[in-house]
Amino acid sequence: MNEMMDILGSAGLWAAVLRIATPLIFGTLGALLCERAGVLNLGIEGIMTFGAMAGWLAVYQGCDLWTGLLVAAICGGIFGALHAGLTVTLGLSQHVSGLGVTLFAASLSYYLFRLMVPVAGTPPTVIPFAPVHIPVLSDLPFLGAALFNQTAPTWLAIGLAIALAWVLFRTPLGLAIRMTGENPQAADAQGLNPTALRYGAVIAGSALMAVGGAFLTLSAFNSFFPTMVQGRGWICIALVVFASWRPGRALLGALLFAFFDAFQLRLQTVLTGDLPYQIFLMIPYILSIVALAVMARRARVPQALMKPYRRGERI
Amino acid sequence: MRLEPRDHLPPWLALATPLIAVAAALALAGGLIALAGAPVLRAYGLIVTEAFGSRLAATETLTRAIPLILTGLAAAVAFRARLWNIGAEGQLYLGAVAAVTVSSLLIPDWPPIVQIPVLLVAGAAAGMVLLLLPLWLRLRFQVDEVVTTLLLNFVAVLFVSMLIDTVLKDPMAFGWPQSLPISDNGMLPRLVARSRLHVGLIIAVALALVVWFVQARTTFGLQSRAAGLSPGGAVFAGVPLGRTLVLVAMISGGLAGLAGAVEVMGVKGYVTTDLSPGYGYSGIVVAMLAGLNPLGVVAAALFTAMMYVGADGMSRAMGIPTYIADVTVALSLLSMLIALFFTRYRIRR
Amino acid sequence: MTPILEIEHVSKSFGTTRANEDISLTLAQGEIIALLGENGAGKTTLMSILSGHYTPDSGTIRVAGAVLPPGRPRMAIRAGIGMVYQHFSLAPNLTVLENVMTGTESLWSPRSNTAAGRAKLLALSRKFGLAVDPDARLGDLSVGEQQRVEILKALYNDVRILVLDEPTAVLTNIEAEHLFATLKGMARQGLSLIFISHKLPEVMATADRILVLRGGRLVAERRAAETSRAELAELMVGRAVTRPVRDAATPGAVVLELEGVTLREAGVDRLKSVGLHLREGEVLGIIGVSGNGQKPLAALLGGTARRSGGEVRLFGQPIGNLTVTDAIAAGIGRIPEDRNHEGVVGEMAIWENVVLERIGDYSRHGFVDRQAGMADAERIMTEFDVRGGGAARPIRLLSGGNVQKLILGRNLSRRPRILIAAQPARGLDEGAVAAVHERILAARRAGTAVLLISEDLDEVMALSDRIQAIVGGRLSPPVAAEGADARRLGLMMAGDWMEAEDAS
Amino acid sequence: ATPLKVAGIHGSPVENAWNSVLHQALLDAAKEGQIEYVFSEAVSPTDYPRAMSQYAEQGAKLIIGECYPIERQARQVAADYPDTAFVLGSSTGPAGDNFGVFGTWNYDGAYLAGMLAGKMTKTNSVGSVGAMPIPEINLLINAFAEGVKAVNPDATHKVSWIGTFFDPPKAREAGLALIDGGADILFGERIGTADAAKERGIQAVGSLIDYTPMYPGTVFANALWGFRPILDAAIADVQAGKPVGRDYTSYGLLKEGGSDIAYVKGVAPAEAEEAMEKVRADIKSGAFTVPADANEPK
Ligand SMILES: Nc1ncnc2c1ncn2[C@@H]1O[C@H](COP(=O)(O)OP(=O)(O)OP(=O)(O)O)[C@@H](O)[C@H]1O
Ligand SMILES: Nc1ncnc2c1ncn2[C@@H]1O[C@H](COP(=O)(O)OP(=O)(O)OP(=O)(O)O)[C@@H](O)[C@H]1O
Ligand SMILES: [Mg+2]
Ligand SMILES: [Mg+2]
Repeated sequence: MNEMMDILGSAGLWAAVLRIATPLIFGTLGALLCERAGVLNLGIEGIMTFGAMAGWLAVYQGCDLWTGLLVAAICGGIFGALHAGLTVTLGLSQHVSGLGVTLFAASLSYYLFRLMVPVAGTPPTVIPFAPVHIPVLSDLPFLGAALFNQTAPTWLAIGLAIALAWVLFRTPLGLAIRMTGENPQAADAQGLNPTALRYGAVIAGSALMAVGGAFLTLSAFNSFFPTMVQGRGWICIALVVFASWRPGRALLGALLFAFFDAFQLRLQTVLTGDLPYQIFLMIPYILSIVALAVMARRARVPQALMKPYRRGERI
Repeated sequence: MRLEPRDHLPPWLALATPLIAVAAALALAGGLIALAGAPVLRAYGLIVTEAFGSRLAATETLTRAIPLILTGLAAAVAFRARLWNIGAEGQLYLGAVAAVTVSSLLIPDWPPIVQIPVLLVAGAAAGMVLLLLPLWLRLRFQVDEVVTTLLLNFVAVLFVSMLIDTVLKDPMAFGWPQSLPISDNGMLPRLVARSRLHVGLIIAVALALVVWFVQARTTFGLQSRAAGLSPGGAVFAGVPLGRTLVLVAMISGGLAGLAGAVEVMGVKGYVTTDLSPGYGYSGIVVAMLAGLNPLGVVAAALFTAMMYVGADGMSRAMGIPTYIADVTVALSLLSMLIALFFTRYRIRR
Repeated sequence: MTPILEIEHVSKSFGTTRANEDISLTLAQGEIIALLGENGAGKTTLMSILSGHYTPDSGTIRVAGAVLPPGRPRMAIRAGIGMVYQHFSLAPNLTVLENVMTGTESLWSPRSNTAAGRAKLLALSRKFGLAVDPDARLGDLSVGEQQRVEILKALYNDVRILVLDEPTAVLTNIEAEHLFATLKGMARQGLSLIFISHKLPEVMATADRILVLRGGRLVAERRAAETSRAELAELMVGRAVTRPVRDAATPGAVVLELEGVTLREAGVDRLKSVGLHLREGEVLGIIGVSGNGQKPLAALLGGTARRSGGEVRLFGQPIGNLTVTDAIAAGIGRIPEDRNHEGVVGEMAIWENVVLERIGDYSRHGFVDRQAGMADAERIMTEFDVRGGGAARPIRLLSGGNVQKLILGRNLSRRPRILIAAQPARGLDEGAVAAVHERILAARRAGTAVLLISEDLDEVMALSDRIQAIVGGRLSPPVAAEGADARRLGLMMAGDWMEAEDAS
Repeated sequence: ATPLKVAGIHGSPVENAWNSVLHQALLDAAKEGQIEYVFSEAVSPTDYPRAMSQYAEQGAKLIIGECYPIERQARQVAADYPDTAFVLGSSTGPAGDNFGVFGTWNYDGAYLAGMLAGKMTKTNSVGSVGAMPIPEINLLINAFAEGVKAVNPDATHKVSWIGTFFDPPKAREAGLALIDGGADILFGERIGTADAAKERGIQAVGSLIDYTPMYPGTVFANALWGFRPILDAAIADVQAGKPVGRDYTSYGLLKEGGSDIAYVKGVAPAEAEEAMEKVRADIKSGAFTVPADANEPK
């Protein structure tokens, strides 16, 4: 018990929560944006992988870190356009297209990485984002270390959550996106272009996912490894539902998930040998499922999620 | 320009479609092969010979198709009833671990003729259980099963990892996390000597026929299709929705569990956490390529296996990065999906 | 003065179907015109061309003299064309205000001006007498309220021409009367209106001019004051149609009895101590404003809901909870209120829809007897005049009227002892309505006991022997159809018998 | 002599530290003209037996790799191709004439690094980040802990498992968690650990390869593993036509010139370095044997 309190009281835990949450925040916001427009994007795992590779490679080739993130975003957008082409224009099954994009983006990123960086030994590294020192705040006792010792992309992720909430719920564009996800035919009847809106949302959402991937190689770590995304994309898909398709709750969900991860990493070191470590690793997944069971009834799924829309097919 | 559903499919197009798709995929993969500085035409030749050109190649391709047929069927059955089972991967692992548990701990000495069927049933049962949980959550709490089945994949693999670290750990493996082996009596017989091809192929193809027959001809098939297409209409017509979905989940989860049991009994002999290179996920794509038709699943699984094994062998023969195999498979799947679309629609100006 | 709208030589085909052929019409400011025609005549298609949803193959549309670019919904909205679709285009998860404001502001503006939007909506709502709560979630509203939102949405876009596709198909008589009063008010304020309807009385009472479409062509145009129901019906169908009349008959034994039946659903009493009895060879009409318990009543008797109290006697025997299979086995035929979501499975073949609810009869050792199913389906299709292709085609390709005839056929061809018919003629054209009524009366003659649940008073009065009203889950005592008139029934639907009941 | 045709089959991408040791040794041997080297990487266990067969059929004389997840099948393939020599990383023993095995025993170096760490820790607490508790990793982490204890019996040692071989960001988080828990020296069985140490300005120990050039000022010692002695022995056997069906593990030990410690002089107290060098010499001479404990560290 005491050990648990010690862990909860350590600034390192809370700093780790923010750090671990960052790629999840990007990915979840991206998936959320796609789904708000009615498109499930299971390409996320592959898009994050490609973003991790492309962002890192750009920096390795001499770009600065922000350009690296931008390159990742552009690559993510391209895969998003592919997914949108398959699901919005052609109306193919969103599951299958998404899994296809994941397979394609992930394997292509490994292949290109190997062609560009034919290394032996440990992979080359870049100098990653350093924590931003915020005057006064970063120097606060405890809080400074716990909260205000993060790299710029973490702040970007948090800012984006707020921005996305604003866009979705306070602007005409957000309303148009939500309408497209609820009833594309109604959006069409109001003179909006559901196809363009869906393309836009999927491309922008995929760009966010890729930035989440790039965070792994440009901030959380400094080099690229195949398979390093390790299922984080799938977690984001779950977090979107967990968050009932709301950016604010997505932020909370990602932080909660990251909390469990950071907590279990610390708990393991003090509760050695009592429990198999797998139990700790299962906790976040099981909690997500439990949370879903508790919240699902209240959640308002976008009504047109996974439903293709094509003008001129019967009203 | 707009898309218009076709009234009928000209026969030439039905034949040309897969060919065009494969050609497109190969052309794109060719670009990537050229990027690696390798001769593209020779690579194409190698893909074919490495997939079918020798006894080794052909048996390997068929061996790889076996789990894909089973997970493909699992997805096809579920999707047809609009039960979005994305959890075949986890079900596969539980099926494998169930077969191993029963064989190594309970009935290692039973003769093959009894033991093998028991293990297959155990594997299927384990897969069923794992799909019934999300189905229950859906029926009881309206929880979307896409997400729960996806998440349970991770839980299942961690659970397996825990088992093979503890009660199922093979003491002869020097602490390496792997399960006790299936007893020799529980291993599926080989079909071809000096190869990995095993009886699982016959089981998988036979099951594809059975599933096709059940879906196309039985009252249950009709009811489950109605349940998937229109829950409201099905309930009004007296289709027991819950029971039908439970049965569908049992068949789907069972097939995925069976895939794990067959893989472990036919190829590997024991369970590790890297038993499956994503067979559960590939199964979904296989099922969609097949248009959810159980017989088509066999063809789609063979196609996928062929592309993978061929490209993988090619990469080794030419010394280009192995990852080209996955890229080629992904490209084939994407272009096949697009091609199949154009068998149903045409472009009108 | 140039007309506000001119449609000139518009044609449109889908594959081989000529949905619209060389249609020309004009609309003056402040005028109301009605479009009339059988199911599939091309009315919705023409209006969808007007709203830019479909692109015509040829022809032009002018609004106030200016040519409207084809296939551009946004341009149509700018030109002042507002469309209220038959199946509403609204989002249930969004609020009323959000539904109305979608697409009305520049997409790139950094902030939605909801305050101004709310003010404008409320002003419109006052001006035209269409009360709504801007912050209500749309999905929580009744159908009538949703329709008001649809109309307000069109008005919000500053419409000059308002098009309504079968606006009353889902409304009660009272709601419909209110709607038409509002529409007339709008016309007086200078709005031009086009509406589509199958209901001749309301067409004649509301429209200035009536246009009749048949097989994609405009076949006639009449001033409302100078035509008659019979003429319109004949113009639509191309031959004379008359609705059948009920002849006197003596009902037989009681086949179904409900006593003190209650039904609780999600904590709400949907049926409260309901009592009724039904005899062989009679039609019992249940009238009421939708949402007063019709659905649970039909579901209870059709086997898809369970009662929470009371007694049900079938052919004199008390019974437990009915399942669908029990109900069908006992000879209960069922016509659901929502034919598209309950009556049929759209993607399945016609024959499969015929066998689905009697799967036991078509099963041999668990296998479906396809041959028998096809044969029966084809027999029903000939016998009940279901048009639209072979029994192996998906049923979604049939028009609403033909779907309804098929549903009737699959029930009546087995000579059910009881028929539960919920809104059997809703949304059907005049010819189809006549056909459906004819079948129901024929079943009555053959001794079937019919429970007719309907919001259409004309229909109920024409078909029923006795009538009960359902209000707030309670059933009024029955009245004989002979003594009933619209006023009396209206009072019953308002629940006036309850006071008497409470007093006694 | 004509160069020997050797194929490497790597279960992970060759960046993985363990595979990189094999890969680098093979590349070096190829550069020296001893062998002709082809390889595939990230070969899944499902594909591994096929890769073995394919290289055997393509005429490779010696196949180097790992068979931990497919011990049974690997031996079956070897039996099918008696003319090809297989020398694979394995948890079990050799089989037949053409199937040799080796383990990864760089725990000598880990013990020695532990001796330095034990004298350096100020918090009296050190930590290790591991993938999962498998024997070779257990050996390594236990040896490190033993080395610490040998010079500082009061020091505590904690382990954090990340549950996967491939998640450097997670290894980094695990390292930070250990530091938060009080550790001031980290033993990094996984890539990513040293990044945590670097971030918090503490010292770290690397494993398998020399991390010091990549983390100057952070990684002060490395428990190196040399694959070259094993490879050379296997090549020599094949060239000489001798059966390779034996255990090559011991070639990887310090005594044989395989494992060793590489450290930055002057970081640890001089007397600690002195004591360590003495033990190092004793191990070489055989006077001292590092305790080999493959049980899960507690
Ligand atoms: N999207 C479409 N694709 C193919 N055919 C169509 C489509 N929409 C309409 N049609 C065809 O056009 C004809 C006219 O249909 P429309 O919906 O305009 O009829 P309607 O007069 O509105 O009928 P109802 O009274 O049933 O609403 C139909 O017979 C149908 O075959
Ligand atoms: N997918 C389709 N392709 C071609 N024609 C269609 C299609 N769907 C419907 N139709 C045709 O469109 C016409 C109108 O159909 P619709 O479903 O609107 O009937 P309806 O009578 O309006 O039904 P309801 O009003 O109850 O919805 C019918 O003639 C039908 O044959
Ligand atoms: Mg219509
Ligand atoms: Mg209609």
